[in-house]
Amino acid sequence: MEKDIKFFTNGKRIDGRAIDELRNIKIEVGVFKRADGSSYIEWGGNKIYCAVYGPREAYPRFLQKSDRAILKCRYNMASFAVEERKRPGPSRRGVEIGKVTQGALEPALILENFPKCMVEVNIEVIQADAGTRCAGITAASVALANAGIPMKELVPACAAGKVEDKIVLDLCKEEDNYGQADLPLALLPRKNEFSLLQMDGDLTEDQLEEAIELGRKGCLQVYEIQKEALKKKYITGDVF
Amino acid sequence: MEKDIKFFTNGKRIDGRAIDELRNIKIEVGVFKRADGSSYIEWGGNKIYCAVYGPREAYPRFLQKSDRAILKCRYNMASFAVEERKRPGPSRRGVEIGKVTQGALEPALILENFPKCMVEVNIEVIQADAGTRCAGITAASVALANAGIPMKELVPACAAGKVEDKIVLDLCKEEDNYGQADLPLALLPRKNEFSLLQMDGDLTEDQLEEAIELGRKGCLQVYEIQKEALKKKYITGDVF
Amino acid sequence: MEKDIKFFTNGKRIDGRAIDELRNIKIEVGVFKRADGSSYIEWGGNKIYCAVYGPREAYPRFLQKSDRAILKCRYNMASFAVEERKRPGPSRRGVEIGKVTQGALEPALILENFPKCMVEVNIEVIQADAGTRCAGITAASVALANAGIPMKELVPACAAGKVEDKIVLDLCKEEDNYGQADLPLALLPRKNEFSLLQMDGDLTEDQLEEAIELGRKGCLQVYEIQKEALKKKYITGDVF
Amino acid sequence: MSSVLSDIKKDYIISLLNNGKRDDGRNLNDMRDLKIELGIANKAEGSCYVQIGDTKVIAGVKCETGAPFPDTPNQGVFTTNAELIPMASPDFEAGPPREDSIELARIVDRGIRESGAIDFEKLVIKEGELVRVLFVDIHIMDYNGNLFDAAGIASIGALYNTKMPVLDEEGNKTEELMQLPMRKIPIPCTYAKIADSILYDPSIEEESVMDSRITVTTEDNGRISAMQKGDVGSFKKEDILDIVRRSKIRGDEIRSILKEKFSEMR
Amino acid sequence: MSSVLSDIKKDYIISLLNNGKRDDGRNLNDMRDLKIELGIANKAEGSCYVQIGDTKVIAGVKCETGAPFPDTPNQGVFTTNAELIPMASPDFEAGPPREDSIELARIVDRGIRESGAIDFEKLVIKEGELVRVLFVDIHIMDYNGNLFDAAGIASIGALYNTKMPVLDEEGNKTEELMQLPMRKIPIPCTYAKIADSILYDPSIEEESVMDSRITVTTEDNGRISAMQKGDVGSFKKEDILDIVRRSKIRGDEIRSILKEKFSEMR
Amino acid sequence: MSSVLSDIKKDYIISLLNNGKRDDGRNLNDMRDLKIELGIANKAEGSCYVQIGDTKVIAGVKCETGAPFPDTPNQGVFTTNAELIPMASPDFEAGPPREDSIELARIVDRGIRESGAIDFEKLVIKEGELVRVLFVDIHIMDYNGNLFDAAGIASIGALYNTKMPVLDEEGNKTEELMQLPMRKIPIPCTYAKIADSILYDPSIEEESVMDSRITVTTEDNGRISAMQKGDVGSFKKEDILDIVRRSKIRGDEIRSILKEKFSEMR
Repeated sequence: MEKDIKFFTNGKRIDGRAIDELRNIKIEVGVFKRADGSSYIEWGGNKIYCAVYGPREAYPRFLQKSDRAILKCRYNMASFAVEERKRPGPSRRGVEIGKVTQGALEPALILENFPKCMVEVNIEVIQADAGTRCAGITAASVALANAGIPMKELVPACAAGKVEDKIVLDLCKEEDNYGQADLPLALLPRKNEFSLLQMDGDLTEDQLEEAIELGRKGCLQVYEIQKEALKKKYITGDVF
Repeated sequence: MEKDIKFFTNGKRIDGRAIDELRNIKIEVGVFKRADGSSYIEWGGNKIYCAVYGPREAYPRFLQKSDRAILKCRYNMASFAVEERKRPGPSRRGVEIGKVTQGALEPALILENFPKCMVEVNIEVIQADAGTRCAGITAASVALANAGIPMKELVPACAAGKVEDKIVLDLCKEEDNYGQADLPLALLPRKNEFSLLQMDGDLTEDQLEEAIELGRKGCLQVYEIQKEALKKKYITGDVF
Repeated sequence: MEKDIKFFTNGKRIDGRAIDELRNIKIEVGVFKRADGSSYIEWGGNKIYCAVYGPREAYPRFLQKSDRAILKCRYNMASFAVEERKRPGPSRRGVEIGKVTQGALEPALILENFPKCMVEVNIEVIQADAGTRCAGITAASVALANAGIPMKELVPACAAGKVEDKIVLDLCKEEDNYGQADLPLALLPRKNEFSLLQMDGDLTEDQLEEAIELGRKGCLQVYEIQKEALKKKYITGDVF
Repeated sequence: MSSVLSDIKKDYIISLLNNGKRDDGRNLNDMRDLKIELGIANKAEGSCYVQIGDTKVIAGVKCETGAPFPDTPNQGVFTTNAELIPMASPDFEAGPPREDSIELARIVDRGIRESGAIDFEKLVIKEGELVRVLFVDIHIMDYNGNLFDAAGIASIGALYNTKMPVLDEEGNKTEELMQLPMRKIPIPCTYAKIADSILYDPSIEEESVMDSRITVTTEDNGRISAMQKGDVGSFKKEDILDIVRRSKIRGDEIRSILKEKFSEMR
Repeated sequence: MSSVLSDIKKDYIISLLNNGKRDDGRNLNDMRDLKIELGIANKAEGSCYVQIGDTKVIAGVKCETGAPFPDTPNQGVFTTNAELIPMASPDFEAGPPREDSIELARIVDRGIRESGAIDFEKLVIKEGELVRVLFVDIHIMDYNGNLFDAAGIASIGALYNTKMPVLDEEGNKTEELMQLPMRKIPIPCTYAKIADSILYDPSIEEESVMDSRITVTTEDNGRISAMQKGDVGSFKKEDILDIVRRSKIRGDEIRSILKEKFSEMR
Repeated sequence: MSSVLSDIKKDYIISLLNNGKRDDGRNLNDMRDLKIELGIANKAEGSCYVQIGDTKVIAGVKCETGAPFPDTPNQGVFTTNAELIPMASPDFEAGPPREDSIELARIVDRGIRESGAIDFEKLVIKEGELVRVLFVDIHIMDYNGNLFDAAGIASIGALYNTKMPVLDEEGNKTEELMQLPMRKIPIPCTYAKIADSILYDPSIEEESVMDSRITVTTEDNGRISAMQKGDVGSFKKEDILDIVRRSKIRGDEIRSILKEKFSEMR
């Protein structure tokens, strides 16, 4: 799907960034009243809200687990979040992203305290601009903390990718659409393991290794922004 | 949406009626065997059946209320009830009319006697000709009486509207489609309050007052027809 | 829907068969590991798998019967089983065939031993070539035996039909599409009664009688093939 | 119903049947009162109300134009839909069409389609491009047994009742009206089997205890155009042939009633 | 909520109301803080964020082109959709649009459509063939009462905020942008009835115990363009007329705020 | 399964793994028996049956023609659908596609689409107007673990097996048949992580206790075209790279088997 695009000019990317530079990220904590926890993230041109409910009794009942709470993640995109109107309601893409989001967040949570309960994460994309799943996971982890769900650590997420055979951090829209590979990652920073890893495109083994390492560093930067946002909210010491 | 239509000729409306005159209304009570109560109404060109089931155990269970029965109203239009074939099955319009119908009828019912139960009202439009929601509510109230559901009073319904800047009673099809405003009303005759009130169009405050008053008088006429139909069925004195 | 087709040449049918001759039938028993019973049938150009689960607790619960197991039959056609791609998922045709399949099989089963349970029959058509419902019933009956569901007898099925005013056995695709009548039958061989009987087309009373009789004989041939397949599986004596 | 109650009811019905009697006083081959009214819904191109005892059904026909199916470019399109709406029975819930309504619609559809009742080739406006599209929608209003016959009779009645605009070559409506190109009047007759008795036009009580059911659709000329065994249970060959014979006689009677209605209409 | 708790809560709210007071300190006719932001989603052709107290709503407009409806060949197409997404409340489950969201969307839709707020004839590109197709999608983000007003204001705000490409005669996009042909600013005002009190802009607690609800949509010129009584309960004529009078005044106030926003935008 | 039983089973499997062993006697990097059959459904344009141990999958390809997507006027259309039909497992209920079948279909789809296995530009008949539309439908027949690999291999097999009519410039079918313009053979390899062990081709028992899962899709030239971590759990970087290395070797082996099948076919 490569297009005739000039991705690099004087070592700078199409939007002026260096290859290992994140887009601007802004996180707000506790933006909703009704939800038990919530957050808002602006990441480049992405605008995403997240609301967390729970723990409360799992419904329908057959979903209940006797030894822990279940985690439900719902990812939804507003019909007007993209250029071509998206039909409202669940999409196959949204279902898959909800599933990998759950897989990325759950290893960091302590759900054993709440048998037969569920924790619900709702991610709502109002404006989409490449990298919504990583931004959503990042925001959701903060909203889970805001909801007081016990956790081992925050989960930052960030993509690496390949453009014109160069490994770059945090793909922008053009790089995502016309680049050679996309590798969204979520990191458990203390455990130093990846709880989200997807890849589409074409990478050699060496490129993959380079991309994972670059992505890991990106995640660690995102982690600092997450902690900063929570600190600002609670005006307290280092919580996580 | 006003069209080049001559709505009045010598003070008479397009179908020959005076401005405060109802179309012909005929109500039959107890037309079905299976239902606990039923009715059939012809109102102008409208032909509508209504069947009532209940009180019986509410299903699904989470709908049950511990202190009263719930009222479920279903409004459905046959695919062949209108000029352009309607796709069979529930429509957004039908869902909304079911909801306002429930809101119009419930204040007249005594549902406290039947905790955990439901009363179901099914309205089926076989031929539609403007004013089906008012005709449906009128028929449903009679069918509820026929089913023996305890009630404070019957609920008659009737629309007023504005055509060529005149306030008229009980809009016909052309008046509904090309008139300036439509105001369907349902009346609780003893309480003298309105349990259905919707309006679309363009009215001044004075016109609104005039229309509500005309509609109220229409409802009272419909009320007499309802009582007559029930009397005819039971050949008894004034039940309501 | 008759087309300009020459159905008979020197007394032979379009695919070389005699009028009372079945297509080739091959049945395999126990083809799946996960299912409690399973089978695979090739019947002419039909390729059909069948898997049986149960008896196990009936779900959802309101389906449970206090005095017996229920039988659920699901007939599904792969999107690529026919010339024109079929949309994946349930179709109205599939729902009806599931229903008549259940009606054909249930009289031969002894379900009274398993109150509140269900037995599930799943029929999957991978390649369709006229007569899938008879082939499906035939395979399902064998899979039920393989699952150890108690039964009074096996249920063979076979269609008769009318082509160029002749009664023939086991219609092939062209005969089915452009013939004059199709009469799928399922037989309870010991009881000598029909548990599946459908007909579309145009038959006189005499032709019907002839077709039923021919179909009955076809069913008896299919019955032998069923028994043979089970014997081969179990290398034992005459089970049924 | 609990199975105990059901057993008692079944025993009672069987003991009556053993004496050739039915709960409502009918003989085994009797039909309940049949009432047919044509043209009861004037926004439909054709409509028919059928009442068999307390079972009440309305069928309506709508005509549109559209593309033919690719494999039948020289035929009109015909669709039958049945709604078991909750008004007809406390057991019919609202929702997507269930097994029973799908079976009902498909049996009525085939009874009409396969009998050649409609000359589909006369519904073509421009071969391969534009044809008439017919919708028959069946509403069950009051369900008290034997839907198949009520729905089948209502549908064929509504089709014969249909008047639609004559179209010009471009498919535009003209002022003139025409009837559908109907050729035959297929009539379905449904029989229930309870223990060893076979009875015509089962009531809802009889249906609730029947072992099996069979519907036979016959045409003007005594030919059989469709059959469908329903429910669980099985039939002997002799029973099937006997039912077919009875259906032919009964079909002729109902056809006469319909024909009279059709001639009144014109 | 259990009915006992609900009764206690209702008694408390009523006792306050009897003294002309509300739980959150407002008078009966007070609105919670209103915040409006235009253009918050730049992939939408128009968007608007509205906050009434803690109720937060976002509306977005997307513009496409397509065929007009056959019965209105000289008008653009307009569709309103509301999603009560589970993020907004623990009571909203994911799934097909429920009764409440359908009612919400239909009321907002009619409030805009029937008021003539949009000049639909100016949305025609080629009469009978190609018109603008407008979608208004409403997302409820945080549900704390009075959705109707928040959704209605957000929708009209998003429509006035809309900039879409000018199209040439063939319907192809040009570089130039244009606004929607808007004519009016209809504003919905919602009142709850609790016992004998009528109060404006109900909170979620007030909604949970209210007897009935009414929404009145007024226009620039003090005319009434839509009304909808919701829920169970009933209203006296005098109450209705009083509510209408209050809605006109309040509507003008909110319109002024919106007009200022619109002029800032240009 | 109850969590107690599950714990016991997990302990048992882990204790085996600690000794480098598996329940069915395999080593950690062993695959169960692989069986591939091409062309097993002759109404499909292409089909493939794949068996890995007791997991059995059928994939079929249907080819139609239609309009391209507006944003890719010079490419054919490709759709993958997976059905976890109830025949394959007592846990798969009939109904709308669930999370698992959507994930499966999307992973298989991307593994083929993003690898450039198909030359989509060669599927264009008339740019921007008419293109080939390919459907891959995957049927899970017997579910005993490792669906991703079975479905992925079956799909690529069915695509290579596809023979479709050559079309003339108008898109009409000619007598001649052609194969799909295939360029690569992407092969997915799935690994489960249980405690500290990473094992290839998990059985259903292993899946039921695994902590996490990862699928790596490689191509002919040893390049990686897709990866997907599934389920809960997490992976170290070193483990990921080790899995990638193992996948390349294993992918080459399976590709050889497929290539042989493809050459037999011609």
